[in-house]
Amino acid sequence: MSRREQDLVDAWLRGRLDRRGLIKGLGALGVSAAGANALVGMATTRAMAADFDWRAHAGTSLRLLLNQHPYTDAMIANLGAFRELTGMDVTFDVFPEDVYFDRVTAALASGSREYDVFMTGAYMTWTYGPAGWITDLNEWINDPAKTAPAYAWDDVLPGLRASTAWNGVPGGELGSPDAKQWCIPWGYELNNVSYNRGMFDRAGVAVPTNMDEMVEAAAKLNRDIDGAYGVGVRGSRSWATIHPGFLSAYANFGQRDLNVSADGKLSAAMNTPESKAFHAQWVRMIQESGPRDWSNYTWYQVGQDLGAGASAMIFDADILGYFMNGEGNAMAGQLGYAPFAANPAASAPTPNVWIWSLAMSNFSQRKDAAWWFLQWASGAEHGLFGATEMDFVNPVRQSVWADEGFRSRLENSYPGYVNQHDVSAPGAQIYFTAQPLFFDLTTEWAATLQRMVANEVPVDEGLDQLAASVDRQLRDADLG
Amino acid sequence: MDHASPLERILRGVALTVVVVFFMFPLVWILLMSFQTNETILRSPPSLVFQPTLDNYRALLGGRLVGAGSTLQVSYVQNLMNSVILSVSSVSLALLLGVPAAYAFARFRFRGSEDIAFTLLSFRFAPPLLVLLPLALYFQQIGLANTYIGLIWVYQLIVLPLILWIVRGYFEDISPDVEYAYRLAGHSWFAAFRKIALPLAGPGIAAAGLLAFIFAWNNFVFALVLASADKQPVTVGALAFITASGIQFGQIAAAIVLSNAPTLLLALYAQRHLVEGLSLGAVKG
Amino acid sequence: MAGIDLDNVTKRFKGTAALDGVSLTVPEGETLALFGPSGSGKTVLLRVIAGVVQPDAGRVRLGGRDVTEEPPEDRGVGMAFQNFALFPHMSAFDNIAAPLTARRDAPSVLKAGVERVAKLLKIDHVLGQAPRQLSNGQKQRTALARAMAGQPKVLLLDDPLRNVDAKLRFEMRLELPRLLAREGVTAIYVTQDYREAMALGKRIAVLFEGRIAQIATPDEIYHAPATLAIAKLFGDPAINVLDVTPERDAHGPFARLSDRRAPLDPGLAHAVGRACVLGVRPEAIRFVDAEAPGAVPVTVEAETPLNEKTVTLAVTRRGRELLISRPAGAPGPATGPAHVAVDSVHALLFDRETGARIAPEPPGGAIRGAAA
Amino acid sequence: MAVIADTPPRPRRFRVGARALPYLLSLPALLVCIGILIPFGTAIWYSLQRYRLSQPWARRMNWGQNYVDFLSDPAFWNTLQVSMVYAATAVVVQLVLGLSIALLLQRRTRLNNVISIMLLLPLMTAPVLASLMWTLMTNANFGVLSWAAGQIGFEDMRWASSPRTALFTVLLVDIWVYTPFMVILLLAGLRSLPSQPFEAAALDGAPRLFVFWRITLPMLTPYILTASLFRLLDAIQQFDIIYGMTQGGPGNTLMVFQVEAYLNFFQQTNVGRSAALMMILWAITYALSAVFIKQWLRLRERARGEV
Repeated sequence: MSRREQDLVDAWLRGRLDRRGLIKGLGALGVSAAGANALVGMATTRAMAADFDWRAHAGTSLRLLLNQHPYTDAMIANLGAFRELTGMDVTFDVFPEDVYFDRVTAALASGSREYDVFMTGAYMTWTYGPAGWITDLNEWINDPAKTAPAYAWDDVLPGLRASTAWNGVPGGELGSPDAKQWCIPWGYELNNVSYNRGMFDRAGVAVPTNMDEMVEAAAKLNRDIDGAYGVGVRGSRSWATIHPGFLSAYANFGQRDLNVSADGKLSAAMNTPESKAFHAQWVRMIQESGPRDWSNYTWYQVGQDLGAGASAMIFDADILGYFMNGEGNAMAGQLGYAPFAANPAASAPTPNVWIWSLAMSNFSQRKDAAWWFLQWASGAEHGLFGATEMDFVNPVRQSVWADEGFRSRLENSYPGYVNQHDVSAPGAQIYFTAQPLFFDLTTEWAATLQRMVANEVPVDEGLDQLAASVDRQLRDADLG
Repeated sequence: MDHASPLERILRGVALTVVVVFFMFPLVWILLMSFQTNETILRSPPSLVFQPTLDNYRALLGGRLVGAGSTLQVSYVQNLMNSVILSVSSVSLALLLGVPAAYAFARFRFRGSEDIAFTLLSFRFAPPLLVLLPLALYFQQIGLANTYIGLIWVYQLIVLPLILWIVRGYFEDISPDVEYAYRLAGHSWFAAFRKIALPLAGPGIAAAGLLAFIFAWNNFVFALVLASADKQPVTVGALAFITASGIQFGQIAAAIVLSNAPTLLLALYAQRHLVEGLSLGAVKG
Repeated sequence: MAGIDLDNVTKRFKGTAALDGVSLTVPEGETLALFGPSGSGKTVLLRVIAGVVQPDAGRVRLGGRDVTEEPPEDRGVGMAFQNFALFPHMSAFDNIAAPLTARRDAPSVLKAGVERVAKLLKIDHVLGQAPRQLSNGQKQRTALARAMAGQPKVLLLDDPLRNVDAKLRFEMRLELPRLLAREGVTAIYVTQDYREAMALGKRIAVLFEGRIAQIATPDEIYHAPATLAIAKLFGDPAINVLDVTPERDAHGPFARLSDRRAPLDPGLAHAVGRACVLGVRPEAIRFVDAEAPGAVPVTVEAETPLNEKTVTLAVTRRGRELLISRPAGAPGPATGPAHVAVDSVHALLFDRETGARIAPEPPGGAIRGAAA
Repeated sequence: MAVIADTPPRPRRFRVGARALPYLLSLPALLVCIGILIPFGTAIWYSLQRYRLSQPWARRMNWGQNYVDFLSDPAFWNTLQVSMVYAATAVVVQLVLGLSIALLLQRRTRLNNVISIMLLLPLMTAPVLASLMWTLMTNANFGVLSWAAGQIGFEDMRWASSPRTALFTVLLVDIWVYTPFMVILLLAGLRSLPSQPFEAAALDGAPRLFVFWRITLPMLTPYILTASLFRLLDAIQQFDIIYGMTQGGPGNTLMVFQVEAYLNFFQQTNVGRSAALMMILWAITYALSAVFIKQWLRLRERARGEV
């Protein structure tokens, strides 16, 4: 490394230069991009290795179970740096999301020692944690001997840290003092509006700011824009239909999925008058201006339609809108983003968050080594690499969000995205009640929605039936 | 029927045309789709005029699909290889185990023979998930999870009863005297089995093997529950990446064509054996 | 030393005895005809000897060696199956060569061996053909050739002529004894045709319901059948059977035939009063004048020329049918009333209940065979 | 003939070997399948437990409680009903179609043979791939069938995504895949019927409907029964097509046994309920398969008798 290169890299390490600037600078010195990355990697390695024994588990081999996702791509692209830093080896199985969680269940339910670390969402830990399949990570986080000083756990957005911690009591508050840290947040999604700017302009529709406006705008777009429907939301018979836009809006009206009584008993809360009114509005919106195949819609279809110009807007994960604005999509560069508070009376959006996280298998034979990997994968360095070089949005660390390079890149190519995030982030959290029947109840909820949309059951009646069934299941499981 | 009226002949012709169109159209349409880009696929109304492209196949065989939000690394070639490995080995194993057993059931009336044969046949009709779900747990514990050996074993559940019952029927059709004649000529039991019974039942064994191969190739649920990414066959692979790519319909079509091609070619090549095997397997035994 | 020796062989299928204590000895080099109606156990007996059916009890000895527990391939037995049982996927040559390949003979030895029997059986011109290309006669000869090719000590022939046409059957019937003699094998020849049995066997074993009813020379069996049933099976036209109860008068025992007294052998005093069956061969009845002694009046109903003889159907006054045979060309009566004389003195007499023969009395007074 | 005293029984080497042989030959196959009985036993055991992976502390034997709960569980009755309706409709439609097509193809002409071979192709398609093919063809945006439905006035045809047409759509795929199976079996049956009764009827000038109802159908009945039972056994266990197309939705429209058991196990991790569901399906299929095998053995005896 030449003297000037060394200076540049050191400047970056001291935080005076962002990574993009660094690589540009190196480029000016005649270092190729790949070479520059290698240089940065080496420099980082030196720097990180300075105050922590990263090589404590050199020679150990870890196995990961991963979902097919941009986060995974970003991580795999940067794995070389981890190998170099720690001298450990990492292998992995990647599955598409449709079968991913079935795989995780199969592996963990049987106590398989095959995997050390796997991807998960917070909801899943409500099953995995009580089942004894995953490890409480507080043990490592709070152990200075095992955690690098630079790791800065507090740098992770507090809401996300809280949402991934649960004390295991059904109905227990997330992030309570006695909570166990079941997983480490890795990347997350806020549910807001992503829309097609061209279509909105053509139809003369303003970006909706509450549910009434959304229903109206969607209907108008549905009428006026040829070949596209008004609004894309998920509809498959799965928990995934409930948790994005639907629950975000629902929570915005102050509604809950379950009531928790003082003595810890759970009961259904979705058959209140407010809830019924909201459901009716939601169902009508889908019937009027949703996708025709709505009941098969997962986030893939929702995103696909937006990217292909088949829908005018979506009320779903912000990162889905982010990806659809990228190359390879017919509507690339034409999408806009806006925060969305469904309740006209609400002061701010309340997006329900989905947090892709990393968890450690309780059956791992190499837990310390696995923690070394978790630290690295959820560390600031990798987060910044993913956010700036790859599509690792949304990053979970405040320091990354503070990174000017990252912000300006977003602002330039994804108009409104940063604002959308900043406005809604304070209200972002998990609005579900943590309890082990999460999947039973949300799946049934989705099935009920499907029946309402198909006019098989009136909204009121459907919700009453749902609530009765939920109560019965809670009682059967000794929770209600 | 030789004196069919012109009206009747026309009606028959129309009926047959409808039948052929209904059963052939999906295959033809998907084949056409696999040579189109997304752009031509997404046209409405659908059109038969397009510039054929091999890009979909190239992408599949090259292993990179560019889709929304992520570049999907697909190991479709690996999936195809897995299908080949699983189908060929499980049918070979089933033949190795099933043909001697079929011979025993056909030739000897031994104590419990009908009960054993019934038990083996009833496996054919047991709901697969009944055993697969507990098996998924056991396999993890005994280290058979995500191994070819474990899958090949489970595949025996469908291929073995099939082979057993078809081949048994063929053995029963061979006169035992022919084998006795060979043994009386001074040949051992095993020589008679190898030189007489096996060659004479050859067509039946071929039919059963072909049919078993197709069932194994087309199986979905076993691999869905038991196989990981690197062992899964095309049936699971194709379903998995339809949603993951979600976008490249031409590539999905190409994947369907690629995974269907072996069984369809086999069916065309060996249709007589297959028809006989099917009829025997279900009707005659 | 006996070629084949069966000792008390029993075989049951689902409780019914196919073979019930069969004992049988065939001296070396002899051809024994095994005769019996279908279902009498002939084929099972052959299979027990061949080793493809295991007896439930009893021993099988071949050439003095107990082979009861030996598998078929070790017994050195040649067998020709009734349905030929040729190997359909092999040429006639390979079929015949099967016993020789089992010994791993050198190709030249093998070829010579096959050609020898093929020539003997006159099928040397079809050796290259597959069984389905052969005529029935050729198939039969191929099966025979295969059984003989290994020059076995024991040859078992399971009704080999059953599925071939009449001409060929006749030819083979002439040819086979010569062939068997030439090979010098001990043979058992199963047949359902009494003439075949008489033509081929030095002795005939008659099997009834899984038991040996009689073993004797053809002549003995014809003239002194152990039982009525055997008597009925041998002879064409079949033997005439008449229910009688011998009586006695001054001249000795007699049987009453249509009011006439038909004298019986004087030694049959002990049969007097017993319910008997008189068996009279058609050639033992003659047409006579009405005045001849013992003449029985009958009505001639029909007449059939049968090669070397003419057979007449006559009915007695009591309505009993009689078949009468006379050499072709000998004069006979026209349809209508006539008289016949029965050579009752030399006729066969059986116990009506047991079917055992009473007359002629066997030497020593005991009845041979296992009819009792 | 003197009776020779039987030698005392001694070990019979050959007979022992011959007795053991069939067992030796069939044992490996049996053992390989017996392995399957172990998880089967486990499934029974699970089905008698209250067993959720997410609540390991609550796991205990509850004996028949899972089964008793089904009685008052509308979801179970829905599953049972959907499975039965699905299986019965599939079999009836396939039988009628299959028989009609088999009759059309009865004569051995070159054209008929070519068509029979073409009919093999759907049957050789993996059901899950077939469901993918139909999913593509019924896509609301570009599917050729959606377009065609629009052309003939069904503008709003939503195929598998509407509860009104979902059953129809998956049945369509089932019919597409499995009708050829019926055709081939019934064709084999038709062509093996003796010709005399038909010739006699033709001589008598019997009307063709009469011939069909009074001669063809009765003689074909064993084949029809066998083929229908076989299909019924498969159809009541349908998984691939439904899982591939809708995963049991929309709503609970297509929630059949195996799909529900799969979701119970993997999504809700309710192992006890999943196992109990599968046991009930197993009981149904076992009863059906006993009938089937008996029928099939009779047919086999008949086929053999005619040889």
